[in-house]
Amino acid sequence: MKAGIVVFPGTNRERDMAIALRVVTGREPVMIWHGETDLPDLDLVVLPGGFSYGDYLRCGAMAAHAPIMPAIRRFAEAGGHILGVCNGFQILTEAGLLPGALLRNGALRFLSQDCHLRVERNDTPFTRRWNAGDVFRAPMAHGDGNYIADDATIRELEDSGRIAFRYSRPDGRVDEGDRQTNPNGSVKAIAGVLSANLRICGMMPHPEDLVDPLMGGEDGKPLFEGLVEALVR
Amino acid sequence: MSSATGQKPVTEDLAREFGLTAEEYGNVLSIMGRTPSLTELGIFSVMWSEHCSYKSSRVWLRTLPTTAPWVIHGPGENAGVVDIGQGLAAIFKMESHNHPSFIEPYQGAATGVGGILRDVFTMGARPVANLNALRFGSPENPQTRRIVDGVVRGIGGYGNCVGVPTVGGEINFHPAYDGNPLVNAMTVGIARQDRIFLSAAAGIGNPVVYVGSKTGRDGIHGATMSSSEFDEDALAKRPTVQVGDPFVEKLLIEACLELMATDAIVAIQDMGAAGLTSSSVEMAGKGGVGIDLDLDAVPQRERGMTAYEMMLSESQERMLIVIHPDRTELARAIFEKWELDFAIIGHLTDTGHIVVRHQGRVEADIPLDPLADQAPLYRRPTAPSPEPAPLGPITDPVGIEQALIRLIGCPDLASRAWVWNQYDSTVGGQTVKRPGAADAAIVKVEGTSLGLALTTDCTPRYCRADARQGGAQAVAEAWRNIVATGARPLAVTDNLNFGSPEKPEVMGQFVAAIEGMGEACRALDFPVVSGNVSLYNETRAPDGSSVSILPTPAIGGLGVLDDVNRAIGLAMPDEGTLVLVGATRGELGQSLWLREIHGREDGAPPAIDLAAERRNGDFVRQQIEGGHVLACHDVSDGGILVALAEMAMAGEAGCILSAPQSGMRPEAFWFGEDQSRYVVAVRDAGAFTVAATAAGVETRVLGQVGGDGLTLPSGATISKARLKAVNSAFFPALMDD
Amino acid sequence: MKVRVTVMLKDGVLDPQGKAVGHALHVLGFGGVGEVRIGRVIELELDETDPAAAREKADAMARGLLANLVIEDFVTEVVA
Amino acid sequence: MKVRVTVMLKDGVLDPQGKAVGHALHVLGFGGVGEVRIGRVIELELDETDPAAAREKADAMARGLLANLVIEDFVTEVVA
Ligand SMILES: Nc1ncnc2c1ncn2[C@@H]1O[C@H](COP(=O)(O)OP(=O)(O)O)[C@@H](O)[C@H]1O
Ligand SMILES: [Mg+2]
Repeated sequence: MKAGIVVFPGTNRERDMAIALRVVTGREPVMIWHGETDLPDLDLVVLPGGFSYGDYLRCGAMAAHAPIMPAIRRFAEAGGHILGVCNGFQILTEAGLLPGALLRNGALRFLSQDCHLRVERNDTPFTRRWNAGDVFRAPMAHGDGNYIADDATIRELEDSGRIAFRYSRPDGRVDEGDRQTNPNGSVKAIAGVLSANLRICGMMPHPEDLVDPLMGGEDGKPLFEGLVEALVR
Repeated sequence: MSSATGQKPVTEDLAREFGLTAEEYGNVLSIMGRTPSLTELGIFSVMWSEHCSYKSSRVWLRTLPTTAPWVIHGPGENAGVVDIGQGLAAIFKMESHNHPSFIEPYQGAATGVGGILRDVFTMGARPVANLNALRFGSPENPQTRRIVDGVVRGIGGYGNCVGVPTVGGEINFHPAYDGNPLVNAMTVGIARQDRIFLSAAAGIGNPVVYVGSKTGRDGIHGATMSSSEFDEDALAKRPTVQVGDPFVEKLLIEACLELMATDAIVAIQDMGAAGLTSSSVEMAGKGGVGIDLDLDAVPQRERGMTAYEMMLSESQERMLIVIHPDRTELARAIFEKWELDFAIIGHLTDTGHIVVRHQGRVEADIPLDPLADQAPLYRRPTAPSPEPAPLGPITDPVGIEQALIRLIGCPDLASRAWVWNQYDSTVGGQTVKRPGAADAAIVKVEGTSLGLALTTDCTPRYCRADARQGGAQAVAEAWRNIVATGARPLAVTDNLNFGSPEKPEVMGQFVAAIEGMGEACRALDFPVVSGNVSLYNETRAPDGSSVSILPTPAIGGLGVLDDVNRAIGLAMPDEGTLVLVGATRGELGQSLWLREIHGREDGAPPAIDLAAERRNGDFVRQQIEGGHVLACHDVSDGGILVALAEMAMAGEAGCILSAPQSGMRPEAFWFGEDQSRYVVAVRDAGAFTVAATAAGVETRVLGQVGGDGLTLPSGATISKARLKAVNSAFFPALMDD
Repeated sequence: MKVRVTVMLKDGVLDPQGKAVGHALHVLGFGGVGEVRIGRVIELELDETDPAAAREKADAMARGLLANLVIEDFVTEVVA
Repeated sequence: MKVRVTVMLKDGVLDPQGKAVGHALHVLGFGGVGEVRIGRVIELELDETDPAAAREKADAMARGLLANLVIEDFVTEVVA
């Protein structure tokens, strides 16, 4: 699998993402500078976490207009696979490649803690290594992860199965109103969403930071392994 | 030479306003041979401020041990540098931002983090971890909540954005910090040993380059203010607050590291306190060269800035670089790629002077040697503190169970999760032990088998009772916290926070604390490689007198694990025997038990036997290295029972405890704060105790891992759910969250 | 010409910040406070002399970057 | 009565957000943009019928909570 990681000014989890991709693919992902206007030949484009442009104005707003974005849009239109994590998710929503928006966390504080994610379907390249209903642990680290969209959009996401992950209890129960298990207050406890063609996935927590038992576990690894399985040509 | 039009005439009165004494001003006149210009006076006043010149502390700091075979650069550079093996170096330092954090907690703390990061990456290191040592006023003080909120947000806001994980620290509350919180930030970075950058300028004619953010009128006279006594007036000195821009700092880190991979740099220095002045004076002074600056070339954020303002501005996120002349275009291209300002603002000369030009006028022309050599140096009078009265007989009014509950819920022991959950502790993907998981945070060195063990420690109440013991204890506790993870302690950085050095009793505390630190550093082969001094931490009492903070020599410790996979944490494992390492006499003087149960801060702090410290620690580390230890936690605030409760709360299991040491009151055994002790969980207690005896180390079996709570010798069990509920209540209640 | 763009969350989008400020005002003893909404103002110095042109430009900037129309509304006004 | 409190950084205080947004607008091709400053608006629904009293109340709230007077200035106005 040929993966590329897009680096914007202020991106800071590109190294974490590179480690995770290296662990599963055995090869070094390409780093793509935001100022480029073309993408190399890739199977997967990753928008990693961080604070692009300082997260000033709105998280991801300025990065969504970076010179590389038209090329990413073209890649998406051609059916390319894109993973956006944390700031990457915010950028994808700001760019309109995924629906909805991410507001300040409900408690108005940055949250850096482990959370549990329930896998909503397993027939996507991002989730195929799990079973629907499986729960895995992932660190979250964000100030603006409170997912929101208008009612019609949420209904459409639900109806078409475009919710990839929800915040849940370790046993898989979801409780939107519970701050312990839906820490940032996301509507319907949504932690990750998919594009209509299921090839673009955005999520707030960081599976890439849990791919090594030394760092506390390998809970995030199936996501990357699944991508390799699905995308290797 | 005339000073710029419209500026204040320079007089002795003005010099005094700038913080210079009459005598110091006399020296300025004799060095200059004339009345200095306003800009020159500004330069003298900041360079001779306590903050930049260490005039009250220098003679004492020299007494600290600073060398070891693994020390590459000790104090004197921007940060300390130690050899961690495999051709790599750890570069680290701690620095205070106390006064700014009182005036504007968010920005004060944020810019404190920014400043210490620059001290570390300026030497060529990629920052890999941040820690912070915080002291706040009483939780009852209505100001405390605002300050805690701002400081924690500020530290997180800056560190999270630059993408350096915040992995540890410490927090105390005490009314002595009511008007003067302490915010000490520490950064650790990694560099290749053959690519370490220093600040001594060299090469007559070489260009001097300014990079980073533009200069504004921020924080002018910050350096002198942070050295002057702190009172209500400080709140009126406001408009000069510096605002940090962590986004620019992130770009600056990447751009500097990119430039450092080339051969362009001769010398580099961040612009810290007193910005352009101290960076240019220090770089030229260390290199024994002169420097000419052309302020017209300085990137400016505001119109009409004077030379005085530019030289004294403390705008953040700026660096000064002496560069090889044929590499300037290469350097410019790198900084332009990262969208940062880049300007050649001067060059090195053979005059031995700093010459500052602005709009066709020489605004300053000062010989550098006397500016450095004749900087004031004071051996201020000291007065001994009274010996603490012996504690005398003491009773236990509440019993063990009640006392434990009160202790683990008290401000100094309550869970810090509310705080560290606001800090990104995993960015970088190398955090092996996050906050709360081990006595020291463990960060893997990417691409190697190495791990760093990092901690900050100080027990100010011990220091107030006996500064010498307290100084030694702070060093020993840092050493112990590193040992408890299985790492080899290498070196420390310090942040010496004290009251006014003009008070003999404060100077006495300062000198005694340094003596104690020095003794411990020598005994433990744990040299000081960098540090910072913050004096004049005073607040004004309603009656007009000024009150000093508790003496607070915060210690930042660094250790290394050759094989990071061997690091252990403090969480109770699911099996094993709990063994206490180290002797217990049941010392309750200055203990948290005494404070929380009796409301007394009395008695002598626990004595510390540095030979036993070393013996116990070396033994524990060897046992961990041998794979014989499942978990380890040092015994500190609150004593053995608190240590056990912390292990249980962090782990899945509880424990069943045996009877306390006979011949000792139970509260003294369970809550005494005797030093040099560890609680370990081991699979084979027999082998462990035999090995200990052979090493001359005292041990004692405390009980067995098991159950779902702490089962006391009486048979009563305190459930883990209850422990956790009590332990985690304090911060949310304080912060109304 | 100076233009001000004021960006507020759309009606119906929950504003936790506004709610928190409302609560804090109440705790501080300020009574009689109803709904509190928090938004952003962006003041732009524009190289324009015609107010209509300046507003138009600001509108374009707001649509393009300054506001996220999925959740926010904006108003532009020339202030000087 | 609805009152609007506008809070901006004091002159001379660095505005990292404004700086970054100014830069982004430039990159997006919006020319002729000078200084950009970013602030906050707080809209308060107050239980008052007298505009002067409402403003006074809002001023007190701004001083007490809404603005950080160390680095920010504020303006209050009655909007409805
Ligand atoms: N300001 C802080 N920032 C991050 N972590 C902190 C902070 N204060 C305390 N911690 C973490 O909380 C845990 C407990 O702190 P402390 O009681 O000081 O530990 P110890 O007594 O072992 O030195 C440690 O992991 C420490 O690093
Ligand atoms: Mg400690």
